[in-house]
Amino acid sequence: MSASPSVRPAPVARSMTLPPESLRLEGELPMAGAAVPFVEIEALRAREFIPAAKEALGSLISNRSRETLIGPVFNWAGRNSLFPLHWGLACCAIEFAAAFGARWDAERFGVVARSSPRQCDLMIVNGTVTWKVAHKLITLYEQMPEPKWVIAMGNCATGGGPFRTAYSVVPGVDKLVPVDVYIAGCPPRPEALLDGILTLEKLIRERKE
Amino acid sequence: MGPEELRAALAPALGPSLVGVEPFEGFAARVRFRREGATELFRAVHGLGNTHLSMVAGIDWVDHREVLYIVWSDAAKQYTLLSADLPADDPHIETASGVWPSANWHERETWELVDITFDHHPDLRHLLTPDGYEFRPLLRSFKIHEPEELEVKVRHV
Amino acid sequence: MSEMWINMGPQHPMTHGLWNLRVKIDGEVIVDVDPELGYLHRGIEKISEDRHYNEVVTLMDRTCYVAGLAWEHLYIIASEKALHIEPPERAEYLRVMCEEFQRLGSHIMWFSAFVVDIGLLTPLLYGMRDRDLVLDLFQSYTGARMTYEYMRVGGVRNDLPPGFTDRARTVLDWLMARFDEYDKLTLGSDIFHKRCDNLGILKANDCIAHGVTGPMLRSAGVKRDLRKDRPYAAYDRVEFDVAGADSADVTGRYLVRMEEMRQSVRILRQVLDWLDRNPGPVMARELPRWLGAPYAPVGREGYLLKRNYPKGVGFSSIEEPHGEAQAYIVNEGGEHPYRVKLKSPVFSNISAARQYLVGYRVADIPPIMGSVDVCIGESDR
Amino acid sequence: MAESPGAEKREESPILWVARPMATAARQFARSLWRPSTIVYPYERLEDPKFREKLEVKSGKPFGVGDIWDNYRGVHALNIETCISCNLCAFSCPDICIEMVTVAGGDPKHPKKCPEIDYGKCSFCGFCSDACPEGCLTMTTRYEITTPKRQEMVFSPERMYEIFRSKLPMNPIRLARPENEDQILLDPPLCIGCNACARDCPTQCITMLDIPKPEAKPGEKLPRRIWKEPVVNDSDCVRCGTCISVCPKECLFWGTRK
Repeated sequence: MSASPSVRPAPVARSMTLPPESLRLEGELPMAGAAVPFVEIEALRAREFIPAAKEALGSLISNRSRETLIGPVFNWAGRNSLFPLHWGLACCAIEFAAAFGARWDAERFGVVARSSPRQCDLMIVNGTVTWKVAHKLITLYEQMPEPKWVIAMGNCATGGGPFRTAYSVVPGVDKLVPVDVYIAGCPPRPEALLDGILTLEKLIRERKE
Repeated sequence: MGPEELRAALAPALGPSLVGVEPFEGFAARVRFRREGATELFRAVHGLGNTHLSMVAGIDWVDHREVLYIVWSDAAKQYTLLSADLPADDPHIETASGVWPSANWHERETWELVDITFDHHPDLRHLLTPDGYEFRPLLRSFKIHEPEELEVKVRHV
Repeated sequence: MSEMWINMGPQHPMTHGLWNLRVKIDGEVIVDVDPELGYLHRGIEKISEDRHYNEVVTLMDRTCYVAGLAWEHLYIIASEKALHIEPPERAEYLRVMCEEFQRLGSHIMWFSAFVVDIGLLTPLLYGMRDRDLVLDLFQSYTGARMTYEYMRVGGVRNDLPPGFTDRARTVLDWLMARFDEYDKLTLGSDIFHKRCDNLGILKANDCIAHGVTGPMLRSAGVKRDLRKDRPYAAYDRVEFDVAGADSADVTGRYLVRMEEMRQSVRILRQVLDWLDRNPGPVMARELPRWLGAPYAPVGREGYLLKRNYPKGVGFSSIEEPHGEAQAYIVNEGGEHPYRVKLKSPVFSNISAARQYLVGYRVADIPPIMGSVDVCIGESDR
Repeated sequence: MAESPGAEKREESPILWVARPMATAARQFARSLWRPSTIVYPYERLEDPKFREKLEVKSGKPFGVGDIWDNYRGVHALNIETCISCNLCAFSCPDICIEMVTVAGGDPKHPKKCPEIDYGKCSFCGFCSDACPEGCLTMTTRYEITTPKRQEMVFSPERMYEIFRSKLPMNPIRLARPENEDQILLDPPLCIGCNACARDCPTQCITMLDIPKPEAKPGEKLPRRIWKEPVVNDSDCVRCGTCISVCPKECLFWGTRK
């Protein structure tokens, strides 16, 4: 239940086997078979996946092209298949659902809602966040693998909205998790949500490692 | 069923704990009672055909608190309002959940928001607020205010 | 076999909102359940005590976000009684029109969510498509898709734009044809009956004892509908039938809701005809100045107390799409309501979860809870 | 109550269980080929009237809101030039998201103040534009406000003025107002003729008129005051209440003249 990172056990040491340098030629792909690197997925924590995958990919191509290629490739893949977490907080969740309905069809952008945080890289906070759900939101956020993004949809998620004076409401989800894109509206139209997703894609395109 | 008939039906069972039955807009009548006769009143009102309990509410009048029960009779198609005044320093009353099971959650909510204790309630826990929340938000002494400035989380990459 | 508790929620596809269903299971069989609410408790009753009567309307939209206009109507009736104000007749008809359109929107939204629970993913798209047409109508006269801020104490904000009623009739014709299509997609297949018949049974006596109202109660054979039993606004001037079923199961609730949508269309056609024939004012003529926007800076506090404005208590009870909703508003003479108590039908319907879930299997929870039509915004407030 | 269409067909082949709904879905699919429901959003926009016109013909169903789109409540547009700094928008805001900030153009003694709106708090209820007596704060149909920075959600008056100048469609809906409106009334014995109300009135509808100085009776002391009294021109008054709030003696109040 506890969401605080300090309570977590220490991360398991990442074990990863790479072929010895002597077996590889510079700029050449390693041979299939014993020389192919493998990653012990179960030993990886979510935030360690990207460096490990990069290292594995980097061992396949030359040092020179690694810098120029991998970042854009990751960004291209990431921004064209943003999987938001499927959960409904409040009013904006209904507009979130409408954006996935027939008229706006958010799946045109490669946006497919998934129910498990392990499969997601985008959390759309669609509604009012109360203190009672705050630590569960942080848990879900931490369960998402890196790289991950957060969209604060609507003014409750942005700044608490009309409920920010209430005793039970978090005045803005950026007090809990880092937010990448804010969308104004109460609730925002589905078009505005799609515009937010396009803005996020622009951000990912310009992302530097 | 008008107020007079209701008084005639309730008075024998309740005796002195029935304070008054008066007409009230939107209701068949408003029955005011003392908390000592709560269970008898609930049984008697239920026996008159008011089988559906719609709502339990608490109001903080600063010097005392008021607990309201709104019941509905399918035969008469009317609501009846039951109300009891409780002292502010010791607000407690017998639970109605033995007579109307639907009172269970309404009383839990009234307990945690207006701080009215329901004796012999089967399951008096926090419902809307988190466990261990010590404030009673719907009391008049609880003021709402602009939230304090909290630290904004930024991404560390 | 040992029993264990599992959490379904707060983030779970079954919940349709933010609540937690703790289920005690023995193998696959449900032994006990304990719903846990409060993840969306926004303190609406408390914030309302710090706002003007008209400003509370903005909160009512967000209380139940699939039936905002119905909750505005609930609040406005109660506060008008507390403030001793009579709305004009045209405003009453407009409110009935709003509430019935809202019932259509809410039930179609329920249909879209419910069919996903029983594994039909295609009708979700049809439902969302047709709901957008209802929202378009709302947008054309209130100015928003979901949070309308349309009703005011003493009337409504504005009259209908020209050509609205004709457009609304076109949408109603379109929707009536779609309802038959929905039935073909669900009832037309035996899979639906095998999945939903005799599931989640809650008999009439249990319904009444546990305060369950709305389509759940009507599907158990009790034809209680506050629009008929205790008419408010203009409901005593329109003709309609109360939908009902006897099976008290998931299929029964489906049938009741589909029939209610057809009855809503019937009411709406009468109301639209009336609105065409009877132009008139939509705001009460005699209204205390502080109730109309804008508000004066001085006099926000204590202005009314100085003028001895009459005190009062307002109570309203309406048949919201989910069931019997109630508001109890105390006016102590100030400009803010002294106490706003809201009763949500979903709150009572969830509280009886033990009665209709125990004994079924874990895989039956999504269809049963889907048939309850959960809206957490109004149950947590 | 409609009898369920599947009730009498329980004993049929399981293939029909799947085939019958599929037939309905196939009809929908076929219709969607030439009458699609989807709007290709960044390229097609519902607020574009030409597109809506085309859509009605193309989709063959009551699509969209027809010719009524301007009612949508989106981002505010502010005409700084006609703003009279009456504060009514800030006072009518239920979410308290409007702050009056100083803009250029006022005289140094009475700086001009215009609304600044925080869209992280605004709930787009339209109370402010209903309250605006000059019609200078209106809501446009623009709904896209997306930004990676929280500070950019706060719209300054200048930014809303830019939106105003971009000629977006404005929300034409006006609040149906009650007929009786209270007026500003004066409690004459309390007034000291200090001119504060006339000085701060945003519409300049208060004029200070001379009143005769009474003769002092023997033994009676006349109050120390300027012998002027405010007179409010009701037709120009926007009922903003600024005069009441600046009055040092609380001699102005709301009321109805009999």
